[in-house]
Amino acid sequence: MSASVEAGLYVLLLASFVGFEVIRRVPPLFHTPLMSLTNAIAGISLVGSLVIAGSDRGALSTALGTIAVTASTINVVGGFLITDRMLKMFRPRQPATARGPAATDPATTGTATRSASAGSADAGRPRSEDPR
Amino acid sequence: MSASVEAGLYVLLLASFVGFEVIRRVPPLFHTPLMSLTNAIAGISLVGSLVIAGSDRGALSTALGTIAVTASTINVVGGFLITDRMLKMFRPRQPATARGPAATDPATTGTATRSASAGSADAGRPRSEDPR
Amino acid sequence: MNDYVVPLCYLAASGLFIVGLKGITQPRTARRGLQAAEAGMLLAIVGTLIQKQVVTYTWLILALVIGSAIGTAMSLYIPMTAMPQRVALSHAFGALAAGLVGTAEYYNREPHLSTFTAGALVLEVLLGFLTFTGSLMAFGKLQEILPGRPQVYRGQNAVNLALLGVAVAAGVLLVLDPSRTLLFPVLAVLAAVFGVLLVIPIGGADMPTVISLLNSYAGLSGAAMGFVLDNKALIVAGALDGSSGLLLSIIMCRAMNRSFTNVLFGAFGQVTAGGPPAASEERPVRSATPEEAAMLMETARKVIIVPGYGLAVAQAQHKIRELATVLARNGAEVTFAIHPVAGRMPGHMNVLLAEADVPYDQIKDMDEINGEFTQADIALVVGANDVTNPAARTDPASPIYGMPILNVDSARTVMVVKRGMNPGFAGVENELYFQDKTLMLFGDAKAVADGLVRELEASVRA
Amino acid sequence: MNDYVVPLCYLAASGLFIVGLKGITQPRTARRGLQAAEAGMLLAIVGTLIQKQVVTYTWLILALVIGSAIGTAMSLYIPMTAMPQRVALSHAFGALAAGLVGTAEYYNREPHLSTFTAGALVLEVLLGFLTFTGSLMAFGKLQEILPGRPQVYRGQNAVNLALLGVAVAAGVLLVLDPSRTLLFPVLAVLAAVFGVLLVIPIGGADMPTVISLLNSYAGLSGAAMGFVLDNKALIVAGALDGSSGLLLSIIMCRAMNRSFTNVLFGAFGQVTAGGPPAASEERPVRSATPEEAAMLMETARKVIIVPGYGLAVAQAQHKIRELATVLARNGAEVTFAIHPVAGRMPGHMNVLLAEADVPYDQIKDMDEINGEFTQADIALVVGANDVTNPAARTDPASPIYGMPILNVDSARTVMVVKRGMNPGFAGVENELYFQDKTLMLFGDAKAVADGLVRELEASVRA
Ligand SMILES: NC(=O)c1ccc[n+]([C@@H]2O[C@H](COP(=O)([O-])OP(=O)(O)OC[C@H]3O[C@@H](n4cnc5c(N)ncnc54)[C@H](OP(=O)(O)O)[C@@H]3O)[C@@H](O)[C@H]2O)c1
Ligand SMILES: NC(=O)c1ccc[n+]([C@@H]2O[C@H](COP(=O)([O-])OP(=O)(O)OC[C@H]3O[C@@H](n4cnc5c(N)ncnc54)[C@H](OP(=O)(O)O)[C@@H]3O)[C@@H](O)[C@H]2O)c1
Repeated sequence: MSASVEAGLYVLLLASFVGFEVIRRVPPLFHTPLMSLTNAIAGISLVGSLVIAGSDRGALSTALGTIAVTASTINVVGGFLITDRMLKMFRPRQPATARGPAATDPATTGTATRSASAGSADAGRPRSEDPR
Repeated sequence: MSASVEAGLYVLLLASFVGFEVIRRVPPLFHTPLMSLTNAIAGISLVGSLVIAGSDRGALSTALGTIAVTASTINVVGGFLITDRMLKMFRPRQPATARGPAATDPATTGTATRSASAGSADAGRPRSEDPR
Repeated sequence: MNDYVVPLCYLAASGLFIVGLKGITQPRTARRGLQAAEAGMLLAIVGTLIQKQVVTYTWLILALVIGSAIGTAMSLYIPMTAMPQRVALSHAFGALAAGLVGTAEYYNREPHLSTFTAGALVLEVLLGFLTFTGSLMAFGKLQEILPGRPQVYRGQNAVNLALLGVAVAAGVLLVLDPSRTLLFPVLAVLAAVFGVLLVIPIGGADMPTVISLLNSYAGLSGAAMGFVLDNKALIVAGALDGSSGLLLSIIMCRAMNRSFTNVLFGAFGQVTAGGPPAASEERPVRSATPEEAAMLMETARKVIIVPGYGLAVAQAQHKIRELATVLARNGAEVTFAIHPVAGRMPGHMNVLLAEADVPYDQIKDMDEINGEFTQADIALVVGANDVTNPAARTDPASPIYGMPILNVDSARTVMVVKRGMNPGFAGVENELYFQDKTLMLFGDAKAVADGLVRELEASVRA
Repeated sequence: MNDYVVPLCYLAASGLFIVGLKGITQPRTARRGLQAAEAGMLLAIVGTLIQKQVVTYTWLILALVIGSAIGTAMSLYIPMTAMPQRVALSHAFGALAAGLVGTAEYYNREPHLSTFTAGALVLEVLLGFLTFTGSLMAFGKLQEILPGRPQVYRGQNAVNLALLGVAVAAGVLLVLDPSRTLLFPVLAVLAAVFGVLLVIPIGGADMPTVISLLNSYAGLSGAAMGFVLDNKALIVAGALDGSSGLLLSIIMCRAMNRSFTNVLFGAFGQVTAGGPPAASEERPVRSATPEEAAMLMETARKVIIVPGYGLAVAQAQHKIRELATVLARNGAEVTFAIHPVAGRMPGHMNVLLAEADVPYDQIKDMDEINGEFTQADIALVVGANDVTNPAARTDPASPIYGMPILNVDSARTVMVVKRGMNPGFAGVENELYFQDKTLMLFGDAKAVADGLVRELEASVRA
């Protein structure tokens, strides 16, 4: 067995272990971003495509390589961007954001947040007290 | 950088990641067996020692190799045996074992087990009922 | 100097990719993880471009620019509800790149291929083209360009297996003697055809599992490319990608109570054997208008909202978030309960709700929330069906028997928002709808939610 | 054929080692994991012995037999209370092997060493001999062959650092020109001397952290050996060993609220600055006889037992288990509460209790049990001290301030079994003993437990 093949097998074995151990700890919350992130990472095949497209080994190689570079670049750029877009959306509980319909009224906003997080503690609050 | 060094660095990087990810999940319960198990595994340096001791490269090599083989073998054999001895001792809750002082009395044994696991449920059981 | 810089770039990239994945295991570190992965990618690309082998940059730059433009456009304008399609498409691109690189490598090195490298190359090309066409088919079905229903015909399994057999045989012959250049196109074309045939018999709704599986194939193909090009970073990335796809498909299988073998090999058959759309005799259900439902909601102290695929179809996430805000302002504790396979992709509902600004600590997984339904005044089911079907618990004859479900039927009142009495993905009827405590709110999820919000706000104001 | 078999043996061994470690993350799979690791080791050894390089077997077999005999004897007859010493000794053996292999390799290959290999070799030898003598010193202190108290003198840090500096300089010169054969013995000897000096100023009780740190050095040395011999399985095992040592020392540091840097570099100084044995004025404590204590225990419904280092010293684990059985038979719910650094080694108390047949689900970690002390009628502290000291919570001036502790002082009654008023490892007084609710049961832990068991059994019989 050639040394490089042997080394490759070690890398494959160990990276698979790492992958399983790490990814099983990703919460369901992030399963969709996980998919797009691994997708972007797998776009590393771009480096293989770059060598083929750029090393001037004839028209066939250049043509195939160029298509491959385009496809991989879409994955890398698109994958990272959309993961970022998604992760930006995930927020912990906090004073209601500016997009909420009642955001201009601080009292209402505060109440909504409090009652949502405090649960039934103040659930019985009579509605007539509502600041609206 | 030689290919084998490069490969070695990958293996080192990935194996360290695996090590951290796996070992951080070992519960405190097993920290001592973990120490003896990793110790036995590290005894794999035995294979390096074996080559040195057995490849007839002069008296110095053979002597140093032989000592190294002895030391590594102690770790491998001792490490696995003591890990096994320890792991055998860890038992989940179950009908009291034969070593208990009251093991010959099945009624007592059963009661002890039940009250220990059922907690305060039957804690108020009057002592006069005790089968002894 | 490049002798050191280039390999170290790749090594660092590999480490950063892992750090990136570790980051995404926690909300707090997720974005930092993403940045680490991005830095890794940048390093890898720079490392490649400074290599001596790379001599002409014209085509490279062109391809990089076009790819970046398409990638940017795709990710900025795609609606979150279309994520499943996007994932399928990106697997297609990734697999295409692997297949093409394999093809180019074969023709460049064909007489000098060692047996092992030839093997890796054949695997790369086989999985690459198979995943390419398979993912395109999945994309087509999800985007509804292609008919979503499974296309089944007699002898399908035999034909597919025979085709795969021929492709594998061609591959083996190529490995034994890589100079059989004629066999290479045969291999590539057969792989592509097999990818199409593999996905044809599978219903649109079963796509997520297939996509995840194709994801792991794409990863494997990338790892094989790493062996062919002797690039360890590719092997690492391929292994990470592959294990992610495999794990997610295992998770989906578990949550649907289907065996892993069933997905690995069952995909050859009619997986969606969900039976004919249950030609049920007309049975009475209680239905209600948004006005009636809003009256009940006004007095509720604890409401659990159960979103499902219908929420995505109706793009109702923003309206539902509004509803939750109104309910909370009204004094109710509102929680979202997410089943692991609600929607059409793992984590699908989470992204939609996050998009609508629902804080993630208001969202609970099945295991966390299932005990709480007994205390809920209202379980509001929005476009979810199978994941609430009590038959999974009680009826051994049901195709979803044994699948863990959300215990919505333990709530005091169950409200179900859906357009009609159509079954969900599994094609089975839902006993839940016929229970006394269940109120059906018929209509498009967005419209119904909108009605509920209006009614609640009106009554509060009154 | 060996070209394939030998590398595949090593590869499989690496995988099996990881599977083994994964096994030990759960009680259910722990022993299966161990078997996997054993199988891996067997494969690796067989793979090595069939290599062409290995030509003479006489010495090999002799060494294997002697090593196996010693290893077997050591592991069968060593008492569980002596585990810390055993671990120290085995690190010494492992490091010695690494150092010797490095030495042999150096003299065999000296003129042809590449810079990188020379670097790995120097690292291997440096860490190997350093860890060898350091671990032997730790063993000596723990086994009380050597004085346990820290040996400190003025300028110690400067001397140690200078010595390390010279050793490192010799190493660097060797890397630059491996043919400077005279420097090699200098390197080896200085490393060994430094290992001794490193451990001299550290108190016996601080050994566990040092041992874990030496463990990670030994792992690193093994990984370096892997680079020298170009054997990837050695790198894998070294990395696993190294990360285990590092993680355990991090865990210990956290549980003692000491920074990681403090251990990494603080070991050069007087770590056990725990102050003079607190020449306290005589303050009154309430003490009780086993008879009185047993009377209180009879009516207790919930007893939490907190074992500490004193339990190990007294070898009282069996008697304490007997006490727990009697209490349980008496109607009490008995739980054991274990602090992460109770005893002198991570997991030390768990092994002792397991040896005494205490089921592991009756044993709880600090985080799990800390909320339960408020409901406990009796907290029985057996030979534990620092891990129960409320000063860690309240007194910013205390050397253990900030260390998380077991909340024994929340229990209705606290009983403390110890021989006198001596402080524990940290050398600080424990306010707990002067509280009104605390009863001191003075005496050796085993004797006191025995007394308690007798009294309880007598009163039950009466
Ligand atoms: N998430 C995954 O990863 C994954 C993977 C593989 C398979 N699956 C499968 O997908 C299913 C997911 O379950 P689910 O409960 O989320 O969905 P479901 O069982 O497919 O039910 C969706 C329901 O939404 C309703 N609906 C559709 N469009 C709507 C609209 N515009 N407004 C209101 N309601 C609408 C439909 O009823 P009407 O037509 O009557 O409105 C349908 O009953 C499971 O069977 C699961 O096994 C999921
Ligand atoms: N576990 C680890 O990994 C680790 C690592 C590094 C450091 N440490 C340190 O070790 C300490 C462990 O705390 P700990 O509470 O377990 O022990 P400790 O604080 O050292 O106290 C042990 C107590 O046991 C008593 N004792 C000794 N022999 C006894 C006997 N034969 N019978 C009855 N009592 C006896 C001693 O008091 P008398 O002399 O009055 O009897 C002493 O107060 C912590 O400070 C921790 O930081 C632990």
